[in-house]
Amino acid sequence: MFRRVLIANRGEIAQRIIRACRELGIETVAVYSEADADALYLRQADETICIGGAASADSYLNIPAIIAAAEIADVEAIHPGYGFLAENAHFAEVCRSCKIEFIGPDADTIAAVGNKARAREIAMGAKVPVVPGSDGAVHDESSAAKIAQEIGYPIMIKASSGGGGRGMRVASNEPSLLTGMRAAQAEAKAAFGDDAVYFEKFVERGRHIEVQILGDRSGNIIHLGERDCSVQRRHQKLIEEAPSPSLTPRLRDKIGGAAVRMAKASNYHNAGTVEFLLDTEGNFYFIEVNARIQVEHSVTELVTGVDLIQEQFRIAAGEDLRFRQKDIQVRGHAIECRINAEDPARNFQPSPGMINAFVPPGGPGVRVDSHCYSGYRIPPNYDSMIGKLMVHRNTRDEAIRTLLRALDEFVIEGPKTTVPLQRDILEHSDFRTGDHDTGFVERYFGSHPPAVTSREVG
Amino acid sequence: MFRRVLIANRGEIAQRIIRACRELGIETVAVYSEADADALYLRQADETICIGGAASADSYLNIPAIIAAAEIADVEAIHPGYGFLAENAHFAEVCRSCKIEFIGPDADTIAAVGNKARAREIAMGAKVPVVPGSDGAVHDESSAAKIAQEIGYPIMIKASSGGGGRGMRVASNEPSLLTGMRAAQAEAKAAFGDDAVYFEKFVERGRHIEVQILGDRSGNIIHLGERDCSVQRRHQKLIEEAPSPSLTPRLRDKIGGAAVRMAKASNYHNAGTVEFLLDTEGNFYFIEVNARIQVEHSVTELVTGVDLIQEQFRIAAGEDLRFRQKDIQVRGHAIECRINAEDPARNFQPSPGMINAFVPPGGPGVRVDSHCYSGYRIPPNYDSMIGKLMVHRNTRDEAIRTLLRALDEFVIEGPKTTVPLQRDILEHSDFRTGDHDTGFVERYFGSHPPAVTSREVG
Amino acid sequence: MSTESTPKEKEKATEGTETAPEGRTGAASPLHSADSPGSTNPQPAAMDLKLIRNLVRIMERGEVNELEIDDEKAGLRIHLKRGEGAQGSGGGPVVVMPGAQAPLPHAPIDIDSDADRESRGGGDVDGGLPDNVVEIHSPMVGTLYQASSPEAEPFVGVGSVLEEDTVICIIEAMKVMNEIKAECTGKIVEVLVENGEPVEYGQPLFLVAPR
Amino acid sequence: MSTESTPKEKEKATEGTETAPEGRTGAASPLHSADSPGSTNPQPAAMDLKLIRNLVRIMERGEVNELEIDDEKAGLRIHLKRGEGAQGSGGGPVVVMPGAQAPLPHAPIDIDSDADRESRGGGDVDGGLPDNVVEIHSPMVGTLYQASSPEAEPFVGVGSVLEEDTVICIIEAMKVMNEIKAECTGKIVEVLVENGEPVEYGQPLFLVAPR
Repeated sequence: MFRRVLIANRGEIAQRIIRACRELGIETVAVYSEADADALYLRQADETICIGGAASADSYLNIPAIIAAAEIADVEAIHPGYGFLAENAHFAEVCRSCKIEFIGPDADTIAAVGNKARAREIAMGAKVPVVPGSDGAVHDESSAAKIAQEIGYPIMIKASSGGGGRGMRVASNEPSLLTGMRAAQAEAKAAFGDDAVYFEKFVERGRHIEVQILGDRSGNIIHLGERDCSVQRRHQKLIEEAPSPSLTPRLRDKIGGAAVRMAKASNYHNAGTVEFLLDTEGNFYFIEVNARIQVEHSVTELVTGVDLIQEQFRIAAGEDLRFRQKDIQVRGHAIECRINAEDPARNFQPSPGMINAFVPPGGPGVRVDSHCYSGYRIPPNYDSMIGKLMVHRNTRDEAIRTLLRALDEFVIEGPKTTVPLQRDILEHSDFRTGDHDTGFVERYFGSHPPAVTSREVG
Repeated sequence: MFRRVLIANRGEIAQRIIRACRELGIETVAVYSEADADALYLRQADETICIGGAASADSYLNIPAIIAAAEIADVEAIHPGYGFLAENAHFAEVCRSCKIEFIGPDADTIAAVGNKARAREIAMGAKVPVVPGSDGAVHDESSAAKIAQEIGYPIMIKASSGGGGRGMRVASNEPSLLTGMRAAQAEAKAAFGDDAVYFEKFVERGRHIEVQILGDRSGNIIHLGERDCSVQRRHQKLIEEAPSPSLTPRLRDKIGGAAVRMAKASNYHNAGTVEFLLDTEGNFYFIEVNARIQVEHSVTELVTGVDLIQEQFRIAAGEDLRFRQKDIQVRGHAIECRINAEDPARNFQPSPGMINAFVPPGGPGVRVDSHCYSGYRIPPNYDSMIGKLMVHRNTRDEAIRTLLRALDEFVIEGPKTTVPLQRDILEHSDFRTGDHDTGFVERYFGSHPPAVTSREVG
Repeated sequence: MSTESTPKEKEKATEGTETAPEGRTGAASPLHSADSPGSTNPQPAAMDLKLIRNLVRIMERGEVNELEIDDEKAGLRIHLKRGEGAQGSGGGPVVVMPGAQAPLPHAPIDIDSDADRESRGGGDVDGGLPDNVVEIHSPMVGTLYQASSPEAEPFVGVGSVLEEDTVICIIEAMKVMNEIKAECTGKIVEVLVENGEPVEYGQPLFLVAPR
Repeated sequence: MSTESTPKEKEKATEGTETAPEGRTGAASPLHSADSPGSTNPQPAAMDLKLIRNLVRIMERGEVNELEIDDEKAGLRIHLKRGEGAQGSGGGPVVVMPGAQAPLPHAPIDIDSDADRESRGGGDVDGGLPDNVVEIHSPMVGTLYQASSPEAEPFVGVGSVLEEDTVICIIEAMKVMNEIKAECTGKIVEVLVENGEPVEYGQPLFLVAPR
């Protein structure tokens, strides 16, 4: 096992990694920007090094500064957390060229799964279902109808050079396909100077299901069940749970197996997530691989009893997996609320600044991962998540009840937070029955219309 | 289920009960003394009623005030928590005469198990082993040796009218028996005006093992495994864990069965604890029944997944147990540290007053039950426990590691606390190996000699 | 459990504290009023429900029919209306509470106890006591009666002159009727409680101008 | 990572900041000094270990052999002794820390970064800057060299006169040697770092009396 590692991140996940290291007996070197100099979690590190100014580019995204810190602190490995450099293949490469272990998959794997087209190819090669679509761009209207027929309506028309929702249309039959195609082509031409469009099946009322996987360097790969992250606003997850209320045991095995095949085909090791879109008929489609630990990893920890961050270190240190697939048992139900310093009433605008009072809930079934405390000043430079409130109970209904009382207990005085919104979501009948999809939040709680697709969900 | 209940307690356990009620959908009426008017947990109650001044006798022990509050608030039941009126048979009687359900066993049961001689009789009748001893007082020296021989050395000589360690001697052979008996008789005569003494087996290096039981009104009784509370200072528990590191599965079943027999023989219903002393040869002896929920109930919650406070309400409302013995599975290992506002360096003198900063630990495996927060003033009127820090991990070793890192994270600025002592205890090799007994704390950490016996452990 | 007014209350009706209207006798004890009816989405948090209950109680007691609070600091707007006509306790208040926010832990937790404490301490609070007026507090929890029997006259009322041993009310606790004495001298300027009302320890019962 | 002195330091040895003694070159980087050896029971908490490490580092740098701190406010007593004779880094400090206590979350967390911040802000701190003296801070993380090669003379030393573009040191980061320029004018009054020392972003390197 490593003697000493550097944590190239901040906030909640930096604290989470320090906790894992302390329990494993690994010394920690925490790097920080000037904006985070007061953060309480830095006290738990064995060493702290200021690496730059508040702007992420000057500090947490500053590869030379982080590597220099790793070198002068003489660490054996770097944990990138999530965000920042976590899925930066170049950074992983630099680490290894400096003989510092990068806690994550190989740079090649990161690069391969980070490329959408390449990832789709790998998935198809591994017999992992992908969203059905046209084989490249569709040019003439005569073949369009035939292709659409093969894929099956409704059809999503997308600009080949597109992004941000522009050049997108949904068509539910042939007349609207042709109209939509012309409109999309015109819009794409105007926006991107390229009128090429392609077709994809539009998954209606899709659910976001992701599978946690762990793989070692010997090629053993297991999955730790799924998480349901269908409660999203603009592709930002708000609530995550495990297990998913919409999977049968058979479907669970099937989707878990697909995730393992995808990971194997990507030569994956360490912790990762394979994301799927699940339609109302129980079909699932590969979306993407997240080649890192995720914010919501903790709900999997709660239901499986596996400490994923500790396992990341064990794997990176060359140990074989300590579990086989049959050792992984999902027990009870876990739900996580992301507590963000945002004002849901004002289009979720960030609400940084001084937290005058911060009293986290406690008691049975409650886990709080947060780097905040009374008197902490949320810097305006980074993302607005100030903590994760999680519950673990025997049943989904009990978990919801515990989560509601925990949200009611949570005192956060100063910034506006997502707590009242989370409460409303948990009390919504669609959430209660588990009958919600990725459009749920925007449908009932958003001031903005639901996004046209969930393909780009991160 | 009850619609509305009153909580006749304060602090951590009042908050714990409010949490259970909120999750069950029961309305809560919290009574409070003037000293607790600012307590944050009162906000979570549906109604609060001030019942008197700071002194316990004027408020939390003031039966007329509590009953009057229950009547004007029109509650259906009263939860007494632990301490205060929890094992007061008269209070239980008054509640029932006022047609208010008392959350606990019947007054008769409370009275019976609360009487040491009566409880010992019940235990013997139920074939539950008690500490071997003389059949009443031993008067002449000639029979003394014979009786001692039957019981087996070492022998504890105790004054029949004794208490507080006076008139107590330990004898390891016949000569010291006779010397000790004379000395004890003289001491007892001087102290209590009665020179009668009796013999009891002296249990060396005994461990405090207690079994959690649950019984319904239909007579179904189960146990939820044991807790090991051998880390004590002057009969005050400091650290509790489940399961005990010193029980084999066979012994666990045996001691659990004894606890269930004891509860059945006492006509017990609701939650309770049967306490035993375990010697180094695997013999266990009944000490007493605690006819209430205990501080350390939560470690059992962690390893069994059963919410004991919620079950108390279900049982009191007349529901049958939802579990059979075979449904109770102990998973992983849980340890609790009692965080007291006391100064271990100054003979554990209470350290009340303002908490300038209170940042509880969080993260995987950690549960904190505390009513405190930054800016809370600990009133000097009540006991010094300000919270319970608990961990639940797959193994005892992992639990200790998590607990150590959680203790290191815990920021409590203002009062002195037991946190540094708990840390030292957890790092002691005897605790690490599980080779500690009830004399452990005083042997290594006490400024005072270990108590002569552990019989009165509460 | 207090009559202190909350910030910026605009009481649109006249006050009347003398006797309880007949129609309200059978109503549930204010101490256990049910969840605030008619609350709109987003739901106010539990602590806000408590505030609402207390406000409704103050309105009931004062026969206030409409109340608006706009507390900018707390980000809190409340608008309550009580039933038109003669239904007594039947009217449903309307609650609008956007952006409701948890109060500071250092700040008063309980609108009741806080008001009590502040007024007891003689602090210059909003709606605080006039000079030269003292409060008589309840020495116990129980149900307060203003007269020795339903038919009898109240022991005291506004204008009554008190001696130390003047009986001012009876508080019933556990079926025992406890005569409460003034323990001060002066003249009653306001009766803060109603006949049959539950009172808690330390709750102000009467305002007295000392002699 | 600072040379600011901690409260009530009694430095019983003379200072010497010019060059590192030969015997210390092979020692572990101060940034990753291992757990404080010889700590007695009760064990200081982890955050105190860090304080100790930093103190030891300050002592190492200044060749201080003994240090006592008695911070009554923090309930902290520390006594450190470094190895007698010429062993360099071999001496084990003695730590006595009864009643060690967690610092306030509002209070500075990191002895290093705090000292940096305070001195950067020009605040009047304990051991703060004399009037008319400014600090030159490190613009990056890395290893500082005072000369262009092990044989060469240091770029600058006490008394050196600086122009804006005077090279004052080299900081190596990721095998790249970065020449650091003064970016101010004046005369060096103190060198705060040693040759080969790791420095963090914002760490004070030199004290300069501006022209």
